[in-house]
Amino acid sequence: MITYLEAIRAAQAKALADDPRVYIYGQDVGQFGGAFKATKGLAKEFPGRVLDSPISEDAIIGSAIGAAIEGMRPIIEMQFADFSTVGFNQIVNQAATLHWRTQVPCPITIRLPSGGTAGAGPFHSQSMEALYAHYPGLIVMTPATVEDAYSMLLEAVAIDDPVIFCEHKYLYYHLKAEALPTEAVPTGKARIARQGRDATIVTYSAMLHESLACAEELASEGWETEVIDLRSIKPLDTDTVLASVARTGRLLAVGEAWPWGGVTAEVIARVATEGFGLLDAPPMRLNAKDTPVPYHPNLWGTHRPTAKTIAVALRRLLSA
Amino acid sequence: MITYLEAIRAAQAKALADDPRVYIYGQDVGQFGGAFKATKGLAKEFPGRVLDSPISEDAIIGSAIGAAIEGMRPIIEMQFADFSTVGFNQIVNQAATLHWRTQVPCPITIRLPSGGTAGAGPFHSQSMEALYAHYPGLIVMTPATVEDAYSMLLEAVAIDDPVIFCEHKYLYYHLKAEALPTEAVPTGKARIARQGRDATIVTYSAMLHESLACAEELASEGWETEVIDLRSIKPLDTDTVLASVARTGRLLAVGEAWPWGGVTAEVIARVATEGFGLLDAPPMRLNAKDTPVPYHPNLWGTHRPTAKTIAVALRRLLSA
Amino acid sequence: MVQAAAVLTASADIYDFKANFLAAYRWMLLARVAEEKIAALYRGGKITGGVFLGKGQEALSAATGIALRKGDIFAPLIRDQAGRLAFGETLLDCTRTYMGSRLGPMRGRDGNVHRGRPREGLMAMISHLGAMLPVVAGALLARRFRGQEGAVGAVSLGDGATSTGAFHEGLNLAAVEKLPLVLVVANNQYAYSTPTSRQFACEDLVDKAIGYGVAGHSVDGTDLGACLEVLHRAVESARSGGGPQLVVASLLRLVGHGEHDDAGYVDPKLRQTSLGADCLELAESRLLRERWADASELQELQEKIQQQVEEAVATTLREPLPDPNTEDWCSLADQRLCEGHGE
Amino acid sequence: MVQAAAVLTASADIYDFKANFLAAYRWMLLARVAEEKIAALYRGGKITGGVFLGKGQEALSAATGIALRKGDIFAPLIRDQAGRLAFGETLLDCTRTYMGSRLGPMRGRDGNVHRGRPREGLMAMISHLGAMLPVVAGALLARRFRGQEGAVGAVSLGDGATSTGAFHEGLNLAAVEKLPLVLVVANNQYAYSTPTSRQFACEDLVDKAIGYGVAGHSVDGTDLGACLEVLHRAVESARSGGGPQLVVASLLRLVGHGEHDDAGYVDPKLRQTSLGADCLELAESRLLRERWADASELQELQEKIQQQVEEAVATTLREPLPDPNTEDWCSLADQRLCEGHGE
Ligand SMILES: Cc1ncc(C[n+]2csc(CCOP(=O)(O)OP(=O)(O)O)c2C)c(N)n1
Ligand SMILES: Cc1ncc(C[n+]2csc(CCOP(=O)(O)OP(=O)(O)O)c2C)c(N)n1
Ligand SMILES: [Mg+2]
Ligand SMILES: [Mg+2]
Repeated sequence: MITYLEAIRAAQAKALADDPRVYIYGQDVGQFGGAFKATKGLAKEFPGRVLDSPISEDAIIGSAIGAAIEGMRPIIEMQFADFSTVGFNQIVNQAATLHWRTQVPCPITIRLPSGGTAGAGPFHSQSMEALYAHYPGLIVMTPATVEDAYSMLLEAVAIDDPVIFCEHKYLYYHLKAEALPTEAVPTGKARIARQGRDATIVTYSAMLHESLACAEELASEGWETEVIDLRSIKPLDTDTVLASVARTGRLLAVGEAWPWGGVTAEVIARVATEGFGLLDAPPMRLNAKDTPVPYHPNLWGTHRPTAKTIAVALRRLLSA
Repeated sequence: MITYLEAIRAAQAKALADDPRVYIYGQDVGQFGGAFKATKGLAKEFPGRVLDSPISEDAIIGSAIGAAIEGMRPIIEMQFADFSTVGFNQIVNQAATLHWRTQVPCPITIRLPSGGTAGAGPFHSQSMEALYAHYPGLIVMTPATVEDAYSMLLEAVAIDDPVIFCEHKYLYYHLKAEALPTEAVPTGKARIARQGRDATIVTYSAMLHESLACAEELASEGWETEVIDLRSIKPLDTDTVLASVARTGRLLAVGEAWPWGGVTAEVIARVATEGFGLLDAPPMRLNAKDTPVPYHPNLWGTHRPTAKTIAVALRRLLSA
Repeated sequence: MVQAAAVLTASADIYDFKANFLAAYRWMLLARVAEEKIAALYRGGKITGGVFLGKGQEALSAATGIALRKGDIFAPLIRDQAGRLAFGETLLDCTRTYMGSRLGPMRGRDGNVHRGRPREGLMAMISHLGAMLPVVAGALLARRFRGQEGAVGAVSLGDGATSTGAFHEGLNLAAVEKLPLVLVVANNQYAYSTPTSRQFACEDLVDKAIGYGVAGHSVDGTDLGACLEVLHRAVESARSGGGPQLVVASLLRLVGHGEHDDAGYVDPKLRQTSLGADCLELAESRLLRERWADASELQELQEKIQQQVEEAVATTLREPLPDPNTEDWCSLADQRLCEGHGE
Repeated sequence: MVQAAAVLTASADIYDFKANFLAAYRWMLLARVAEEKIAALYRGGKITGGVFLGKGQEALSAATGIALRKGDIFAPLIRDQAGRLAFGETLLDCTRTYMGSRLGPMRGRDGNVHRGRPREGLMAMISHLGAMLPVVAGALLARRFRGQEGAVGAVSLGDGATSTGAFHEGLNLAAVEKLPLVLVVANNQYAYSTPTSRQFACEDLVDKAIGYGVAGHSVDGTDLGACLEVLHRAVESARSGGGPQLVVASLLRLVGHGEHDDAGYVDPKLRQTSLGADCLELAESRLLRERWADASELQELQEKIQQQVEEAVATTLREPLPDPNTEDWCSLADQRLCEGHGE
């Protein structure tokens, strides 16, 4: 069995082995192997190519951009997604605009350990995918499975554009697979994680598993829910979503991030504008509450969507 | 006649005069009066309360938060909205979470000279309202008129929460009014800028005027378009939008920012989820293109929506 | 840049050194005992989330808290249990925040070291390193606006945090405004696993002072006496208009970065140097050597403190946890402006 | 920290000082004439957006460009017309970017000083001050990864930009990695309207060097000879493994912040000091004094350069402007991944 976290480590090991242009840079990623051990052993295995950085997110990302200009393919680890706010300017104004302005590609991968875990609190739990998706020039990946964690990270390194790789900390240890995948769905294609005819849940990352659990529960009552894993939220595979809604006529978008302008808003806006006629009922969305992510599990459990709250929404949708 | 820019200056003068807790801090805001002269003469009129800052957006905003904790009501000028990315962390993680975490209010106003003007290019043209609206704990104002520039800025200073005040540079000189308003619509309430029965355009800031021009043009063909000025995008006055769509059955959301997760996505998501039955046709949205804001007027004119392109969309909506 | 040693006697008459030393020792011991209890609760699964301890840094932290007075401002960091107590934070604020009590200052919304009472001058750190420095600068600016001179603001940072842009912008702003700010850098030789050789290239962090035009002080962070002297002097020169003061203390953290971490990366040789000394043991032996206390008194103190800690924990354990149903789920102070669409 | 004067002779034999002086003078003159033309076009409404000139800073800028060689990296800022030319940027890249020619390096997508050819070592600045410093550091890191030692990266900044977190994080990172980076700070006493007294509190910006563990150099930015010496030495010590070099030049900008600005805020007394001298005039009189050129040669040069500038502008004016219909409107290098929903 291999975990989501091990898959991320394995992908980085393969990227380093396959491509001399790849290096890893970030806080404590070297000998220590990273705060989550996502780079464990890599500094030893690839001497001089896995470097500890100072606590300087702006410079970490700025330097990766400079290295990319020179033809390298850096993988940057932010210790937590939440700290990428400090490197925000380099990401959205330097990395995201480089190719458009100068025709020089910016193949950097920025790994963001994202999402909530029990007791992590307001500054170690954030889901920042929507922020980065709003800016032109960035690819935003949100893998929900061990297989995608591996193959999408490899693809992130191969892509000639800056990729924001939102890996979910909750899945690091919880999620296991038999083996690493040998082939992969290309970036930009969503995956139908579960087929169904009665309603479509569109989601991504950790919420995929809450959604699947919810679909399972309602299946016992005879409801067949289709669950779509977006995989990457930019590009966002509108076609697959529309095709599913065409089959089910009902849409529930679920995300762990904040509501305003999040993935669920974009998904519903696209379906409403491009597939209005396909909807047999008002689309619905479910997100985290519009407050910082609370520290205590009692609050955190209510702050983000769960299989239970998704089921409540889905029942409303099905009876609409 | 008083311009949008003069209204912003007048509001700051009044805030300084009325409330000793108010001070202004930012680059070149002192004796020089600011890059756009929005604080012209205020340093002289209010000695010691209008201070030039170093080029340190993180510290500028961080210091404002500290002063707010001590009971002050700082007005911060970013020289351009685009540079607020450097102070992003203090805004979204410190200012936005302070009250929720500690019960101490954070009454700071951050003025963001926003939006595109001819020849300003990728880093002096950005519309960042959606970024800030995504984070819990912030109020985001987007005044579109001289009256609102004045009264909303005064309200921003009075509100006990951090306010991101997106003032549009294109309106600074173009927009004029007879006099400053004596009363104001409260924050959180949208305004029906033009009444109509055939379709609803929901917009804000500079795009209000493009939308009104478009409505005027189509009026000559007998189409009556209702145009809603959101005024603040967070809170966003969903009720007023829904009430209008209930009358017209048709919705076009227009914004100058990038499409993914922008104001238009949020507006359409809200109407689709909460007012689905009110729609007689698929809602539409129109935004800037998903690239950085181009420098040359030839490109810039096509990058953002204009009365012409809005009219094209509106005609499609009306014939749908 | 003044060396601590040079002034041990020089300023010993300014205030009652012995009394301060004794008081500081008590706070250090209380912090040490409290943190050991917190660690035990963590291992017992009674605490969710991270636990970050200040073992080995109590002398510097306590000296910082003691050098400040009521009305001053303090922005502690993750290794400041001792300084928090010395500044006036109650033990209950600590246990309640770690255990998520609804009655704590953070009400279960934030946890562990992310606590404070900003209106009482105790800033509640956000995680982003360096970010509290400009906040304290701004608070001091506010005091100046209101003509309330005489207050000092102290900010704790680690060696790693000196690499942040926030450190630079904040210290520079404080220097330009000549604010009464004392920046206390605990150079414990590592930032999480990262040694200072990967963090900065200057000979000594205190060399940064001149580049900001602020005063610099170096001190042995394992020596409580030296810490008391240097912090006292730094705080008083800030208070008397000397502008920002950069204090750099050398020491080692004697625990992991957090309780999840075994600190296996720390060079064993370093532990053998004077940096690896336990400031609490050193303080205790000095107390005995100077006959400021005898063994039985210390024994008594130890027991009193043990009891105090047990009581705080027991109290906290009886208290209500946060309840999602009574939460307002609103981020704003002005509740009229809250909206809940799409949740 | 070494004073320029001290070495004028010392290193004069390392290279042909006279030849360099003459070459630099030509670039300075070309930059001055070109910028005057750009300013005229701006006043004539032929340029949309801002125009930012380097008048008074040509000596420092040219010296930076000349000290670099092919294969080096240069991140110029808004006052570096002379340095860009000396580094190898063509005059057409300038005129085309200012006038938005589709044939220019930025193709009308970005304008004025926001131009470059990164793959040729000339970085295209973004507006955010300080942001190019870590980028150059990373580019040098890449050279090291590929075993391409011997290249130097130079970064231009102003006094105001030293207050940015990016400056701090970038210089610190370069110092930790001991990169061959030369940071050239043009202290022209103002950041837009803000005097240095509101920007920093250190006596001299070069005092920052020690705090980063890098070499520091001061130079009179109005003296071309001194600039050539100091930049040559800084670049060569970086090239030979000396790690980052901080060069701080004192001067005044002799124009507004941009052409929209009359610089009324500049202290007239300051203009009377040696800081207010025109580096181009000083260089010219030295040329004549040293008999490295005579009046008629300079006259001839002036005319040739005038003509060169007129030709570049004339060529550019004949070129196509960007066409929205032929634009791909895609931000990505990998066009397959572009999407256009909601536009
Ligand atoms: C901006 C930012 N980046 C990364 C982190 C993650 N982080 C938390 S503590 C830490 C190490 C801090 O080291 P130091 O400043 O020396 O303090 P110490 O832990 O040694 O007391 C890091 C990298 C953070 N909190 N903030
Ligand atoms: C991060 C950031 N904040 C603000 C600005 C706006 N701005 C552009 S130039 C300038 C002044 C720069 O002064 P200095 O660094 O001394 O360079 P100089 O113009 O004097 O050559 C400012 C504030 C910016 N470009 N970037
Ligand atoms: Mg440390
Ligand atoms: Mg300057």
